[in-house]
Amino acid sequence: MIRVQAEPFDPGMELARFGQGRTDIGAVATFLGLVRDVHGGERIAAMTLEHYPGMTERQLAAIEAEARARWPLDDCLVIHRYGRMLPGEPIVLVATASAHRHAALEACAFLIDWLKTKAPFWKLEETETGESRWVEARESDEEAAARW
Amino acid sequence: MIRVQAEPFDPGMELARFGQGRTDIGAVATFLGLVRDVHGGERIAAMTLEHYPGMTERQLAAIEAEARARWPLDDCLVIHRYGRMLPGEPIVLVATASAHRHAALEACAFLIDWLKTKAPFWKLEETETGESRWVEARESDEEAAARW
Amino acid sequence: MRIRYFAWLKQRVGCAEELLDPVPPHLTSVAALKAFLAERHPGFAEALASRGVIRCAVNHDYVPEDAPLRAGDEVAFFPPVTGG
Amino acid sequence: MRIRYFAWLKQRVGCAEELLDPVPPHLTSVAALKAFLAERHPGFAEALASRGVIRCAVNHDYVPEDAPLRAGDEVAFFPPVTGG
Repeated sequence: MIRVQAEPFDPGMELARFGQGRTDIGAVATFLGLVRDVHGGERIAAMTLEHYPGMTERQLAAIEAEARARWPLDDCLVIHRYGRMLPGEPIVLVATASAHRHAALEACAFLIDWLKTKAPFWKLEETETGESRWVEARESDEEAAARW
Repeated sequence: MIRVQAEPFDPGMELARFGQGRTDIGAVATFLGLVRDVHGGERIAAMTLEHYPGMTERQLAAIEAEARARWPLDDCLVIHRYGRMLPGEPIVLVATASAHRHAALEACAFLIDWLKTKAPFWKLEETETGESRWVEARESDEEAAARW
Repeated sequence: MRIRYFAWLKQRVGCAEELLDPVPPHLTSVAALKAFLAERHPGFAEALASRGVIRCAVNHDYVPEDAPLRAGDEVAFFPPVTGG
Repeated sequence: MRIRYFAWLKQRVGCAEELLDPVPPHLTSVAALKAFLAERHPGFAEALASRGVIRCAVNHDYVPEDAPLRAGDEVAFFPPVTGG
């Protein structure tokens, strides 16, 4: 399932709900991305995520479908926020469930790696001095996505 | 942190607590292992985990120390239960926090892989027909641990 | 044809979206549209030249340079993504 | 010296732990202790022969066959672990 939303979410509650009531799931892997208060040595006051409505959902759904085609997943959840958020707030949650641990772990790493290079989000950081700057894409993210 | 306990734990609450109040953590990865209701084609009614008190804590602490030495982790949690549990109940939770997502993801996979081959736990399955049988170790677990 | 810009490219171009109606008949590929927009917006030309690869999506899907275009398409240009 | 058995090995040997006091003087390595216990417990001998590698830990650490032993040691034998 894909959720793209401005509202904060509660990672603990999402994990508690995920796969709830099922007894055939052996493994759940999650990845949670949070706003950090420091980037490139500078204090960050806030972060705004711009996105491309419509394309975001389409790309995330395609990435989820790819993960389900590659690994035997019982369930799959991607929540990604947009808008303004503060340090410590959750940005993204990926959760995967499978009978087998490596399927869950690998699919989770795959989802976040692909999402990082394909989902149309852009981070705008506000430093504590009031400046705004767009976060630069990193080559290491491209390399991480390319290994899958 | 290492916790070895008979009592069930609440994965959602543990994730909510993990890294709570910190704003320097960019990434949290978790792995949750649950009791499955089927194994080797047979229905499982319950699972009992025997362990070696003392050695369990010592080995888990060593594995945690190894993970912290290999990856820049801000926090690390391993909860492992022993005793009797039912399908759907959590057995093990591994959580890792880092500024960087690959550190969190890899350390999490490493911890569960090493734990599977080094922590002295043994699973005794009860089938629905009332039989008990010890779960056999799998070579694939040794291979997974050896890749680190 | 609807053209959209995102993130710092939107600031460089100076607008979030524009409509081409009618679509100049030679704009039958992404490459042709890029050249057209580079003439219209100096900021777009600069971005193409100096900031590495500008990504392009047609109707919400990534496309290569030689992808064909039709009049009703929504074409988006943006910098490499930085979500997650 | 305290000897402990776990999981199905405990069932094969027929006890969870036993004390060797005094310790026979030739039991100065894990290999020697294994041979000694195999004579004492047919189930242990069988397990060593037929079920693949039996793991050994001395004072809560994994040790190889030639690890030295001392009188006060706690020595544990068990099948490959299956936790997680």
